[in-house]
Amino acid sequence: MSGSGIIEYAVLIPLMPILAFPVILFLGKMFNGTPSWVKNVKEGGLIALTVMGAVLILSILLIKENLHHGSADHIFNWLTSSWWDSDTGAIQKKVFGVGIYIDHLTVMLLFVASFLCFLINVFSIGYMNTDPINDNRNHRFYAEFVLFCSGMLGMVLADSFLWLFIFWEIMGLCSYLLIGFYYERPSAAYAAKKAFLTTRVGDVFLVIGLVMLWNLFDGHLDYSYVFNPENIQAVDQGALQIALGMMFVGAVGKSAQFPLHVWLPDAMEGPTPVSALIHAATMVNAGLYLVARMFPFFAEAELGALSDVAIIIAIIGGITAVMAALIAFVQMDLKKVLAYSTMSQLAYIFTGLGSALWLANNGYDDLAKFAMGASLFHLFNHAMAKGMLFMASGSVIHEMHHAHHEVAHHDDHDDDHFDAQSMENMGGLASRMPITATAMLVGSMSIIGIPFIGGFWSKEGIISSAWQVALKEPIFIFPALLILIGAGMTGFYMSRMWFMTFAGKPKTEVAEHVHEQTPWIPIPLVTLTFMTLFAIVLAFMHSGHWLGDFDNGHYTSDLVHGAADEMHHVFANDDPFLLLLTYVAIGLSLVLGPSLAMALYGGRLDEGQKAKPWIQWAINLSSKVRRSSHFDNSAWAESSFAKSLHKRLHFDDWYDAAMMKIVVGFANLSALFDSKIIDGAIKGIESSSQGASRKIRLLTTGSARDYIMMAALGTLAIFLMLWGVA
Amino acid sequence: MIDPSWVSGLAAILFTLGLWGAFHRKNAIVVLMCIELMLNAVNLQFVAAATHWGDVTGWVYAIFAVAIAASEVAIGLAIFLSIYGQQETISLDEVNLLKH
Amino acid sequence: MSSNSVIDLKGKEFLLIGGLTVSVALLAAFFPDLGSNGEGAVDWISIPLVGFPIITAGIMLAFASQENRSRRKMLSSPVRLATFVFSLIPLAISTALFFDWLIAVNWDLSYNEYALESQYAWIDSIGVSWHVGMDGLSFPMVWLTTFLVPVTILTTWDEKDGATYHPLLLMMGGALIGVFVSLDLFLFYVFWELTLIPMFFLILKWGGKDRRYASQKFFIYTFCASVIMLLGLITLYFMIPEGSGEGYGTITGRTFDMKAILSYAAAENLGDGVFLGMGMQQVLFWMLMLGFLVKLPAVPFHTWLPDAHVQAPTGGSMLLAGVMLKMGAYGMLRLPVALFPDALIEFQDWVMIIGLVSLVWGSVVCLGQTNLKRMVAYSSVSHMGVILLGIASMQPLGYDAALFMMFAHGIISPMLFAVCGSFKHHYHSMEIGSMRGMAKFSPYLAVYMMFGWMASLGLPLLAGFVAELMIMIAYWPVYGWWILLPGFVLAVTAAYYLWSMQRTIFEGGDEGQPPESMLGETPPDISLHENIGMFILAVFTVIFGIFPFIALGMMGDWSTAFFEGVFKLGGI
Amino acid sequence: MIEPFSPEFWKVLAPETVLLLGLIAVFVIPNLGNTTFRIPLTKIQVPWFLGGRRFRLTGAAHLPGLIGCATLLGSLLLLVIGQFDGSFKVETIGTGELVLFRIDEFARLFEMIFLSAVFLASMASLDRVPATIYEETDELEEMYNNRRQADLYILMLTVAVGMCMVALAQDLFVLFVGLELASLATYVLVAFHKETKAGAEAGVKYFITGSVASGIGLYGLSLLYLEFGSLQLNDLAAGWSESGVLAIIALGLVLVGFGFKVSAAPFHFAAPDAYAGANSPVAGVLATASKAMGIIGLIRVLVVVALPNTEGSAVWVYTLAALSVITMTWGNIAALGSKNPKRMLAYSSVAHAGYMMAALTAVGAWRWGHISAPANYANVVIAAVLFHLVVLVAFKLGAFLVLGLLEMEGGASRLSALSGLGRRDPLIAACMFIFMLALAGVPPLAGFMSKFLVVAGIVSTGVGDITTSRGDLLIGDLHWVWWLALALFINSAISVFYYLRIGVVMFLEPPEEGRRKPLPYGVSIRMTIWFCVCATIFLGVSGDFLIDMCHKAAESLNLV
Repeated sequence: MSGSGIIEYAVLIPLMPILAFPVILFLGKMFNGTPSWVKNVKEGGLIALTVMGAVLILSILLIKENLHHGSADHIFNWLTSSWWDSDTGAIQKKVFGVGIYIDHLTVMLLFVASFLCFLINVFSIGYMNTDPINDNRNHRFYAEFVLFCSGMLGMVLADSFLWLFIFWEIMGLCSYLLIGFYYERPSAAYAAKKAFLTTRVGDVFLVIGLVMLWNLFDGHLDYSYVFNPENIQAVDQGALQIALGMMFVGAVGKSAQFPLHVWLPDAMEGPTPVSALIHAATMVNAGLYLVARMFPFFAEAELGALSDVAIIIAIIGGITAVMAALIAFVQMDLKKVLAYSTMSQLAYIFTGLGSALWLANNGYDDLAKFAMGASLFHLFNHAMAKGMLFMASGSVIHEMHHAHHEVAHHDDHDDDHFDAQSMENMGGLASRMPITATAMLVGSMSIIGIPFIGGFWSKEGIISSAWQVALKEPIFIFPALLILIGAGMTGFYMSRMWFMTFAGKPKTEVAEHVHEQTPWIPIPLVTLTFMTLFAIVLAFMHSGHWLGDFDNGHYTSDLVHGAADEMHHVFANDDPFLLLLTYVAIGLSLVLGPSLAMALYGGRLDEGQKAKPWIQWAINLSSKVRRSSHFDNSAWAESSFAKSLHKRLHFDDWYDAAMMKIVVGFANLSALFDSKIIDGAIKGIESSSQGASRKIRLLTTGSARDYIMMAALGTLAIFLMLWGVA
Repeated sequence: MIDPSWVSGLAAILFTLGLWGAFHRKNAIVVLMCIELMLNAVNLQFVAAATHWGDVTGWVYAIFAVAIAASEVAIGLAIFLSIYGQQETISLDEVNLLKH
Repeated sequence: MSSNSVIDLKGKEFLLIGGLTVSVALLAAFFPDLGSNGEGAVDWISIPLVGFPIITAGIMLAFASQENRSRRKMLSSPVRLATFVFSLIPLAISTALFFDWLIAVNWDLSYNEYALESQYAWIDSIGVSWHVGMDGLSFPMVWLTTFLVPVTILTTWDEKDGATYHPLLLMMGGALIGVFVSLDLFLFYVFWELTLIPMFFLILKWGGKDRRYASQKFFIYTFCASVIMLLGLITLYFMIPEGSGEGYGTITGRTFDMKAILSYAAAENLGDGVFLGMGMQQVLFWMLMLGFLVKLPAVPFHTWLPDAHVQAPTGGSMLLAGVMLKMGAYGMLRLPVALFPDALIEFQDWVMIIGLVSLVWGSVVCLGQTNLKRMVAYSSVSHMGVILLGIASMQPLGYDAALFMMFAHGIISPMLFAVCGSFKHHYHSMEIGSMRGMAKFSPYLAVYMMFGWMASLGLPLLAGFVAELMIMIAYWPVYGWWILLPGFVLAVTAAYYLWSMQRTIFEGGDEGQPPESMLGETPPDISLHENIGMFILAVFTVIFGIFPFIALGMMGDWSTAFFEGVFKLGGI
Repeated sequence: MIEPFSPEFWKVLAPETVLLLGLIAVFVIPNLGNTTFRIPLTKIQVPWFLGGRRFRLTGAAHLPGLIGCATLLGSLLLLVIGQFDGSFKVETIGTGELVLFRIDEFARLFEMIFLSAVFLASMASLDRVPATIYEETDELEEMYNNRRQADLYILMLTVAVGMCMVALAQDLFVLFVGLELASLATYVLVAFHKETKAGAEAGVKYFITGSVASGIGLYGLSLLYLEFGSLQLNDLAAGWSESGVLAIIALGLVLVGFGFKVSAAPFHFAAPDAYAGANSPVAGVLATASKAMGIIGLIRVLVVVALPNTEGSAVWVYTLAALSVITMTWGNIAALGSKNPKRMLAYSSVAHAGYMMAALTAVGAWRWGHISAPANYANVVIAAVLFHLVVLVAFKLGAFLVLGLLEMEGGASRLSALSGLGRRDPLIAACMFIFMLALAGVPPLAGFMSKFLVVAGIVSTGVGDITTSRGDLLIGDLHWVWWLALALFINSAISVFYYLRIGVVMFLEPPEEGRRKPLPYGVSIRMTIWFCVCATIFLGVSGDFLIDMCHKAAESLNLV
């Protein structure tokens, strides 16, 4: 695959934002506070937007060219070194190149990344620039924002695991910077550090995995070499499995999976656009991307040689899916619910990828491609929906803030501790924020997997794939069962979030004064709402097929047949087991979860408040369900399990304790040891030699008689020695 | 004629006595005398050895040694005098301002 | 008669200027003469790179140090300007040599060949000659030194008593270059020790509270180790057979010429036998290594470094960490490894263990530090351990990694120390945790701190990453799962860096919490000079992070040639 | 062979003759006065000139110093010119069978060391004992008058004459007579400040201990005479291999005699006291020239006599090795904590003696045991020792001179006397620091070069030619003297501590109370310090010619 056409300009996609980074930073530093800079350039926001627009256009051009077949382009040799064979004395050149590699996986993620980066940039201009707390620092936000985009796009386009890792780390840096955007808040500074460190733990393993891979593949990390079937089959499969497992740990860290998940909820300390972009839509997908990238290894390796890794991937996914959903049950913070939801949904995709990899490795090629397609499609859907959800939540929070200011201004409310993100302060916003409520509804439905909407198509695929594997490999029943349960749980906590926010009566005075008024914000919400709804078209186009096979997959533009196929496949599968499964899943996610949520949190709006008709039905339904069920969950809410859910199952406490008590304690001990024992030895030598000096000088008594005596003794000693020798 | 070896033996005894006295006695004058004793041992030895070898140089050496001893005494007494004038003692143990 | 100095005070400026003119004239006058080596080519090393900085700095020092305090203050601004300009000359020359602007230099040399080599008779009786030259191992270090000296001068422009401070930096630079270019063991040792003297004064006169202890410790500690090394060198000297000709002693018949010794050793090693035999190789190997390990410094010989760094002035720390530590690594590669490859193979694991211990211990101790500069100093220990791992890996890749680590750390660590220096300078405190939210007051400093810290913890596309990645790659095939320890260090490094940032520039609420040592004043941001200096360092960190091949090409050629020339087939 | 007192004799010994004439001049000229001598039984008054009221010119207080310095300088110049104008050839002076003196490169080199050391000390003393009185006390007046000056330079010149005699002597007794001449003069020099307690006390101790040591040495000589019937070096060397126990006892005794002169442990005890009590230039002479004199003795006795041309003959190697290690360690350890800079320098000079003895051990090892070092290695080692002695004059004496400069304004017996010197007089402080670095052996100073050469010499013997004879080498194949080199280096590493402390005190600490003024000026002492610094740097950077000279000197011993 050699480069020609638009691919030669592909390098501009990561390059433009990275060049914009210093420009925005320095211009911002220079023109900070200048009215025209604030008004006309939006403190750098428009520069970023221009760049991101250019990137989007270029990306779309690139995507268009590579819809059917991928391509690759080598740019330059990053570094060259050599390897010495001690037996032959031959010295072999090892080249680490830089290049672009495009296949369907790239195309999909490239679209997701560039599209969402652009939209969230639009959103940011609305969100960031109207918040007085951000005065004089928005240039920093946009600079870091474009740097992040560069990292994400670069990672997607990179042609080797090495460059994947490099951009991966750049994203990590930006995540750190943006979480710590409000660095003066201790919680933000803490969260930033936590995010970086936790992902760093994963990254260490990723590096080790890469190193092992480098060694296995004779000094190559570029996809074109390592995905070559001959090369894969030539290497030690056991070692390959370990290497891939190591790399997976990196993905666990980046995608916030159990047990390295603790950083993601805290990462919500960052501004909401950051949460939307980095911690929901793009960066956390990097781990998934990495695992998906490993697909050719599994497909080409010896049968069953790598299935252990696939099982581990799926199990980690399953555990996280349920665990995150459980914790999400009790969260009151709007963004934290979404954060746990992100974790949970990413876990779904991991399970799906695990299934795909297992299937690929055990010779079920078609099923594998289906599973892979489903997983990646879910990635797409989730990114769109979750990005939108976060932006919508941002919109809510933003308006809550505004309203709070208004209320506080009018009533001299001296309420500094008002939490604009807590759902306990919201309620009944459906009529006051129609666009946001709509977007959030669609997004939630997509995440829950309400039939025909967005995520439904992909989620079904993941669940069925997992069960497909479970039929062949008993241990897989565990993750498969977990994600099935998780489907219902998703239905509950997403509905809970929506109803608590939008349905019922306003719980605070502030919530009554909320208006949707900030410019720029609705644009991405509307766009993404349509994008989410548009997913059904993609499903009918068999995008799963196209995604599942990175190079040769195809899609159909015949929507009618496609739709028929898809509907048949999902709702009237020939396999009775799968059919049953589908309906169980639908039952759980569509019926059980939402109805429980409605029973607990549903309710009518205030008198006189009227939501848009496409929202009103949900509110009406919820109030009906609530009135009819009289469900009481106070016993459960008081239980110790619920309490430990509030404590996020104590993982954070344990990790903090391990870090502060064991690691830092050990470090303090070491520092003490270093200064007292190692340096103490040196000081001991010094002081003891000073002591010796004093003692030896005491022999110079000052009396000439002693001197003569010593000389006489010396004479005697000389005699003895000479005598002895002679 | 006395066998030179007897003289050598006497010289050795004298020398040892002188050396012992040099670090055993406190009075600087006595120590100086002990040193003279040592030098006298040297003289005896030279004379005896010269006789033994039948060589005149030994006698010349002895005469030179006497000269050395004499100048040593001269200088020694001068130095002792100056310290006596200053500290009113010539006990070697008490002259120990400089030490360590 | 009552004047306290031999020279009349009034004419000193003239003398100063005159002295400088004379030295420049000397430079010009001797250029065609002294400057040409045997083949008639111009000698770009001896005078322009080594002699010029030392001589000009020496003259400036000699005159400036005689002045009383107030006149020194007046002098300091012209002197530091002059120093800065003079320090740019070696930089220009070394840069020009790299880009072939002056003459075409072939850097793709085979083992034990040197570019720009020149040799002059010096102490003939014992076979010492002034023999200088550069290769892919030394040139990056030479460039680094020429680069760091002006940057250091710029960064610490406002250091008190600049009339003597800045010339000392320049002199130090000349001595450091001397270490890297000398191809004669005696000359090497002379420069090796000569570097101690300016550094000693820098710590002693511009240091912190404990400077007395630190300066002496620094000097004695490294001196002790290097005399052992010197004994090894002398022993080696007498083990090379007698010869005659240039570089061979008229009395002893032996030679201190590094090139001759290296080629003799290589011939012996690649032949049937082992140069000097295994037993002797091992002894000499460790004798030489000891000197270099202390300089590096490797645990457990590292404790001089934190003391020296914490007490040293910013400029001293920058040069100390930037170049002086690399002398150890450079020496290792130049001498013990090249001379005694079989001993290295024998002790490969030991070298690895020392490296690993330095790496892990340095980073763990970092986490327990409360002083910013001490922490950075320990991080240097940790990073220097990486170089030992590279050497122990016995792969050109590992050697490239070690070389690049030397180079990258040479750019990054001065920046770290510049940041620490700014803390000291502007906030009068380097205690981590004694302040919060400094980013509010000093955004530039916060940015540079963030940048330097990130570069040091190995963020990709910054110079430090390349070396760390390569070291891991070279390490795995040889030592397998021990790689978890370097991996652990990667995480711990991130931990202490981030934790220290959290407790200095971050947090602090809307008002920020300046340290108590500010006595209630609003902390200022860094000065323009500091800003420019750190900016230059940052730019080069990025340049060499994104385009490592600029430096690595030369290093790679060197390591390839090195492996061809030193190691025997089937030796491992 | 030149007969003594023949015209040829005066010609070849021209430098020494100049010294003698100068000595007489210093005796006579300051005493020239207006006295007349009445011829007995007559009334004729003959002008006699000696004594009485001094002439204005001859009574000038600085005259003795100038005469002394001029004499020393003239003699030194004669030596140097004689050495370098190409006319130099080896001469022996004696009568009949007996050889008294031998004028060779070795002797000439040592004479240069002695004369330059004494010359520099005399130059420095021109200021140290000033010709003009600056404090109105009787005692000082007494001290600085013409007579006192004359005494000083008479003694200085006597020391020089005695030392030259030692350098030239080919008969052990002649050597010893010269040694006594020089020693007796130094005893008086040490006690020169008899008015102060320290001066007189130092004199007493140095005298007593030195006399005992020379008594022991003389007794050793007499035993040697008893054994061999001659004290001619040639005869002793020739007969040594067949000698008996008596010779070995004698050797031990002689070793003590010279050991005191080089201040080897445990015969060094008087040295710190003497250095501390004496004025600094004199202490400098003791630490350089006097030590070199002892080294001549050691070389003559150990290397020339007790090292005949058969293997296994140097019975003294182990003794000397032990002595050297003890000496250097003792000196360094003791100096570590010493708070008196003069005592510190004294201890450091003890350590330096140890270094040189270690080198001599290596020479002995060359003829002892299984070593198969090439024959010319002994010359290399001796050349190293000679080089060390030469450069020691530059930096050791220089260091004492700086202390001398401080003594001009008060004492220099506390470390704090040096404090703040970097501020008070940066040039002198820099000089002192350079001397300290040179003493510590930091390149590129002369001290490094000398230490380097000494170690190289030791190592050369330690390594020998094992590389050519054996393929696979082990550390055990090195001769044990190699470990002396290690000991030497470890010691010199220890020594850095106290040398550096001087630098720290000078540059870091504030000046003492009452010492804030600039240092006294003193042209000549400053010039000598400058000269020493230049020599320290110059000989370090390009000591090639000096190494060659030393090597030639070593070769002229005809060891091989």
